[in-house]
Amino acid sequence: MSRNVLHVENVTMQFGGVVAVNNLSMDINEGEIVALIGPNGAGKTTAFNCVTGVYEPTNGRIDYMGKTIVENYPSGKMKRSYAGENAGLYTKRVVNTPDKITALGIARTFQNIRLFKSQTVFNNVLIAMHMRRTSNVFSATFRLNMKEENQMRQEAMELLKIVGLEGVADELATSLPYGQQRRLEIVRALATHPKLLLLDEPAAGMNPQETEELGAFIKEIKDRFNLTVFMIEHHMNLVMGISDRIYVIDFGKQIAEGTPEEVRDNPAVIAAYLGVDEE
Amino acid sequence: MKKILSLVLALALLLTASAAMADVVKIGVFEPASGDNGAGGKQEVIGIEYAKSIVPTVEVGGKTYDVELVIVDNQSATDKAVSAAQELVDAGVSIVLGSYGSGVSMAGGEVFADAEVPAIGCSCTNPGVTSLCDYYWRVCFLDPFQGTVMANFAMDEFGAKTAYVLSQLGDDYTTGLATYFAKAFESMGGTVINEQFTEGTSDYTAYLNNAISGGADVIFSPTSTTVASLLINQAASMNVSMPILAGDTWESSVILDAAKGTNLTICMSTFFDEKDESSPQAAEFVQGFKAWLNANPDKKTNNGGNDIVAAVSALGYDAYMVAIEAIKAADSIDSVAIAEALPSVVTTGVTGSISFDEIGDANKDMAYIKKANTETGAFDFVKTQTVAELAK
Amino acid sequence: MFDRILPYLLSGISVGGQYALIAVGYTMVYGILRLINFAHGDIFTAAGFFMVYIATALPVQFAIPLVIALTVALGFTVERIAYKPLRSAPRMSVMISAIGVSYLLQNLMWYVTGGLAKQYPTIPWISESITIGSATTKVVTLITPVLTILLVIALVTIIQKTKIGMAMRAVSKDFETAQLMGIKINSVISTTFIIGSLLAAVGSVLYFSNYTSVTPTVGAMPGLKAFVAAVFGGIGSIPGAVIGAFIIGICENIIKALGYTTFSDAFTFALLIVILLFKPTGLFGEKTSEKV
Amino acid sequence: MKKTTKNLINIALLLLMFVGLYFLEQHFGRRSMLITVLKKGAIYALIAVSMNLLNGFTGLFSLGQAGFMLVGAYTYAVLTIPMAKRMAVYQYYDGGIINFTVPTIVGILAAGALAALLAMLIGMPVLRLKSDYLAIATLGFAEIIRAIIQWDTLGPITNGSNLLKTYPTFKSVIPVFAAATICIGVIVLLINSTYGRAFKAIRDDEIAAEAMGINLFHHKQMAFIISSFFAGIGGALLAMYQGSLQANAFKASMTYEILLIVVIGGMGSVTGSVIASFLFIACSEWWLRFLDTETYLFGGTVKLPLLRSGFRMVVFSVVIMIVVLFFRKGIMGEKELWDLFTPKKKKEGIKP
Repeated sequence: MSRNVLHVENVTMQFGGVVAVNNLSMDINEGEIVALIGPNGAGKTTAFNCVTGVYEPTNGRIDYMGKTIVENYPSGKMKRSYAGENAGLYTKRVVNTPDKITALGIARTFQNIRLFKSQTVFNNVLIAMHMRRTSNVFSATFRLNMKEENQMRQEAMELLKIVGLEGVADELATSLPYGQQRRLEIVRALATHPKLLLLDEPAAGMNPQETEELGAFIKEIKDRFNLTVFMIEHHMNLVMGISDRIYVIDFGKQIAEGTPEEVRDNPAVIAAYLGVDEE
Repeated sequence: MKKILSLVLALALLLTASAAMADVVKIGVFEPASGDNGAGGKQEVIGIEYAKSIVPTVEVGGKTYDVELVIVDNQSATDKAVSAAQELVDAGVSIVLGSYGSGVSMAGGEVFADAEVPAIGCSCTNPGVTSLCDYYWRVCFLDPFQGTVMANFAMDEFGAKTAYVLSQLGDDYTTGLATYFAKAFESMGGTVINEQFTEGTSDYTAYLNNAISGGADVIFSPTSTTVASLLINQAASMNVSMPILAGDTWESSVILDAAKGTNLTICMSTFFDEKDESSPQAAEFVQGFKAWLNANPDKKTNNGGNDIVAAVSALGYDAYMVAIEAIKAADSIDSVAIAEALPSVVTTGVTGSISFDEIGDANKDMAYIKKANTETGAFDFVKTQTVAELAK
Repeated sequence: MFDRILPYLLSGISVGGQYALIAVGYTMVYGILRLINFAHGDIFTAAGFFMVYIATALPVQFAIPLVIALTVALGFTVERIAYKPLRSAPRMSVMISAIGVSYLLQNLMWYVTGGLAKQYPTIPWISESITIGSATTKVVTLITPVLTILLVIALVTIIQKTKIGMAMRAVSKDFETAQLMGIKINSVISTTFIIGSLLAAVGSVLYFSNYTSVTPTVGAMPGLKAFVAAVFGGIGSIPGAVIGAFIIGICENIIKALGYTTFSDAFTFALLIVILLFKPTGLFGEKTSEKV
Repeated sequence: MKKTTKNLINIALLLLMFVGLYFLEQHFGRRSMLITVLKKGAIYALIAVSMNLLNGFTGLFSLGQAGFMLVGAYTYAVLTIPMAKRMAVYQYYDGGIINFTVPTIVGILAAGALAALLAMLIGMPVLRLKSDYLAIATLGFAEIIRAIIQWDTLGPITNGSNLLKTYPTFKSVIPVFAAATICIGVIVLLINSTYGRAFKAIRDDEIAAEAMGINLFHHKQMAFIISSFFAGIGGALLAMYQGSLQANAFKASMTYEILLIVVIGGMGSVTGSVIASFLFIACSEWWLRFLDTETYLFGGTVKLPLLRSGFRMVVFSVVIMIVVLFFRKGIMGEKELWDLFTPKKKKEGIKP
C-alpha cells in the first residue's frame, strides 16, 4: 500500500451550538484521487477549511505525511457546550495558519472563485510563487534577485502553457470566461508546488462537455506533477469517472466510504441524496 | 476639469497683474484673524490700520511712496503661519508687523529670516521670538518680566501662598508665561500646581476643581480669549472665589463680556492703559483712535463692538511707526537695508519710548495691572509695575 | 473623599450623556450602512451655530425646535447628497465621502463665522447654577443623564415596537436580503440619519449650555470620542454606545482628577485599543466572520 | 522596448526634471510661490505615496500617518538642532538633555528609522484588527503619540508642546526633490517586486493570498513598517520645509488631508498620488488664494461677492467633494502614468 498523505482523525467542528463536521475520519494515500461528496450543507467545505487551517477544529487531529498539522480539544467556553464525540481523546493543541499549511505542500482552490481581481493572469500565478522566494525585501526591492525572479517568471509561463492560458497572460484574471478562471485557480494552486491538491467544486457551473475536459485535465496534472487529489464535487459523472475512492458525508457525519461502485449502491447514500420517507 | 483649471489660472494671473503698481512700499501684516487668537489679532490689525491712516506715505530717496498693507491671516496655528508668512514674502513686502501670539511669530520668523525680511512683533512676548531669529524685533515687554510682575502681584495683593497655574499645551505664549510665573512664584517661596489642557478643550470644570481641591489661593491662567470666556463662564457657575490672574491677552472685551455680572475677581497685566494721560502721545492716540473707530463701523466690530482701546492696538500702532522710521532710516524699501537700519531706530511711541537691545527686544520696563470690573463691564486700572520696583 | 470626587463624577456623567447622544448617531449609521460617519461631529457643531444665530432673532423656546429641525434637515441632506449616490460603491468610497463632508462643513462654518469663537446663548433655567453637596454646577449637568436615558429608552422602544424600527433591524442584519424583501432601504437610511441628527442636536444644546463657546472645530473631539464610545460598546449596539459613552466620560474626568490632564484624550484611545485587542468587536458587538 | 532602453529613458527624464527645476528656481527665485509649492508638493507626494503603499496597495485602512510623520519630524528636529541654539529653544527645560547634534542626512534617516521602529511595535497588536477597527486603532495611536510627545515630563527631549526651530533646513528645491524622488523610486521598485505583488494579493483577497502561502501578518507588518519609514522621512522633510515644528499641527485632520490626496489621485496609483499632491498643494496654497482676498473691481466700486477669508477652503472642499462623488476612481484609478503611454495589446480571441 502506498504512503498515507492525509490522515483526518475524529475531527469535529462546532460553531456555537451547530456541529458542522461531526467526528469525521478520512485517509488519503499518495497518488489517489479521492472525492468528498454529500448534499448541500453537509459540511464538506468546512472539512476542507479545517484541513487548510482556515478554521481551527473543535476536536480531533489531522496529520499530513505522518506529521500532525492540526490538533485541538474543546477548551474555554466550548468545554461545556461541546456536543461532539471523543471529548478528552486529544490533549494537545497544534495550530497552523493557512500559509504554513500551503508551505507544507497542501494547495487548494475555492468554491466561489477567489482570484486576485486586479492582477493579470500571469501575476496571479506569479504571486503563488512568492512563498518559495529566497530573496528578502531589500534584495527584491533593489533587484538583486533577478535570477530568481526570471526563473519564477519562466515557470509561471510554462504553467500557463500547460492549461493553454499563455495567450491571455496579460489579461486581467477576472476578464476570463468562467471555465478558464477555474483552470487558472488550479494552475495558481500548482504554482505553490503542492503534493496534495484540494479542489472545492472545480466543475461548478460547467456544462457536461467542460466537465469532461476538466476530468481529463485533473488526471493529466495529477500524473504530471505527482499529485494526490482530494476534491469536493457535485457532478456525479466527474466524481464517478475519476475518483479512486469516495467519502460521503451528511450532517457532518460520514455515512459511506468506498470505491465509486460501492458508494453508488450504498442505501445510506441514496437515502441521503433522495431523502427517506419517514414512516 | 482642464477648463476650470485654466480659468482659475487666468484669473489668478489677472489679479496679480492688476496689483503691480509703482511707488508703493508694502508692509506685511502677519496676524491671526481666525482661530483662538482671532479676536486679539483683529484688534492689533486695527491699530496698524489706524497708524496707516495717520501716516499713509513715506519719503524714500526723495520720492514719496504709498504704504500698502498686505494683510494675511495666520489662523492662530503654527503650521498655517508658515504658509501665511510665505504669502507675505511672495507678495514682496519690505517689512512685516505682527503677530499676536508668540508661537505663530516664532514659526513665521523662520520664513522671514530665510527671505531676509525684517519683522516687528507687536505683542508677542515669548523670549524665543527674537532670541531664535535674527530678523525679529519687538516693541513690547517679555514674558519673564510679565510673569514676575504677576507673581509679585499675586503675593502682595492677595497674600497667595499656593498658585494654580493653567496653560495650553502646544501654545508658546501660554506655556512660556505660565513657566516664568511659576519660576518667579516659587523663587519667592510659593507653591505652584501646574496643569495643562489640550487645544480644543471645552470642559474646564475638572481643572477648576483641581485648583479648589489643591487649596490654591490664586489661579494664573494666561490663555487665549476663546479659552478665557469658557473658563470664566464655568468658574462663575462653580462660584470660584479665588482671584483669577492672567497676562496681556485677557485685556479684551471678550473677558469683560464673560465676567460681567459674575462675582469673580479677574486681574491681568498689560502694556498700556487708555486712561493713563501722563504721555501726550498716548492721550492724542487714544482720542484719535476712538474717533476713528466710531467713524468706521466695521473696524469697531473688529474691536469687539466698543471703542475701548486695547493695548495690542496701541502696540500695533507703535510697531507701524517704528517700521516707518526704519524705512526712513534705511532710505530704501529694500528689506535687507531696512533690517540693517532697524536696530538703531529710537522713537517715542504711545506705549513709551522704544529702543532695541542687541537681541532685538524693546527696552521696556513697565507693566500695567488691570482688573475686570464685573459691574460696569470695564477695566479698572490697579497699578503700574516696573523692573526697578521689582528688584527692591 | 466623596466630596472630592463628586464634582468630577458629576461632570463625567454629564459629558458622558452628551457623548452618548452623539454616539447613538454613529452607531445606528454604522449598524445599517457599515459607515463611520465622520461628518457626524460636524453636524453636532452646526447645530451649535444654528443656535448662536437663531437665538439672536428668536426667543429660546422657539429657537430650540427650529435648531433641531434645521439639524435634522442638514443630516438628511448630507445623506442624500454625499452618501446615497455611493450606495453601490465600495465602503471605502463612502467613508472618504464622509471625510470630505466633514472637511466641507468645517470650512463652511469657518467661512461663515470668520473662524472666531461664538458665544452660545444662555438658556433659562438649565444654564443656572446649582449646588449639590460639595459641588456647584449648572442645572444642565443634572438634566443631561436623565434626558439621555429617556431619549435612548424612547429610541429603543421605537426600534423594537414600530414597523420602521423592524425595518431598521432587518436592514442592519442583512442589507441585501432586506432589500429583496421589499423594505424601502432609502427611507430606512434617511430615518436613521434623521434620528441621529435629532439626538446630535439635543446633545449640542446640552453640551454648549455647559461649554458656551462654539468654534468650527469644536465638534471634532467630542465627535471622535463619541465614536470611540460607540466602538467601545460594540458598534451597531445602541445600549453599548450609551454605556461606552458614560464610561468614557467618567474615566476622562477621573484621569483629570488624578492630575494626568495631558493624557485625558489619549487615555480614551488607549482604553479603546485595549478593548479592541481583547474583544475585537467591542463590549456588546456581534462577532462576524467571512465565509470562505 | 528593451528593459535597458526603458531605464535609460527614465534616467534621462529624471535628469531633465532636475535641470528644469534648476532653471525654474533661477528664473523665479527660490522664495517664489511656484518653488514653495513645488517643495511642499514633493514632500506631500512622498507622504501620499507612503500612505498609498498601505491603503491603496496592501488594502490596510490605516489612519495613523500623521503620527508617524510627527515621530519623524521630531526625531529629525531634536537630533539636529545646533548645540549653540539649544539653550534658547529649550528655554523652559534648561537646554534639554540631548547634548549632541547629528548631520542632516543622519537625522533624516533616523527619522525614518524611529518611525519604522514605532510602527513595528504598534503593528504587532493592531494589525490583527480588521478594516474599520484598524482605522480607528491607528488613528487612536496617532493621538496617543501626539499626547506623549507633548508630555511635559519628556520636555527635556521633545521640548514638551513648544515650538522646535533652528534645526537645519534646505534652501533650494533640488534636495527636496532629490530626497522625494529617491524615496518614491524605492517604493515603486518595492511595489513592482515580488513583495509588492504579495501586498496587492493581500489587498485583492486576503483569504486567497493566505492560501497561496503568503504570511498575512508578516507582510502586513512589512508594509506598515515600510510605509511608516517613509512617512517618518516625509515628516522630517516637512519639518525642514516649515522651519519650525510643533506637535499640535499633526492632528487627525492632517491624515484626512493625505487620505484625500491619495483618493483624488487614485488608490493604488503612485503617479496618481504624486499628481494629486502637487494639485492639492497648489490649489490650497496658491491658485485659490485670490478667493480669500476681498476684491474690488472697476476701480473699487464693485465688491466681488463671497470673496473673503475662508472662501478658498470652501471652494476647495466643494471641488474635493465633486471628485469624491463623481470621479470615484480618482485621477488615475489604479493606472500609472506610463500605462497610458504603452497601449494595451489587442485582445486576441479567447477560446471559451
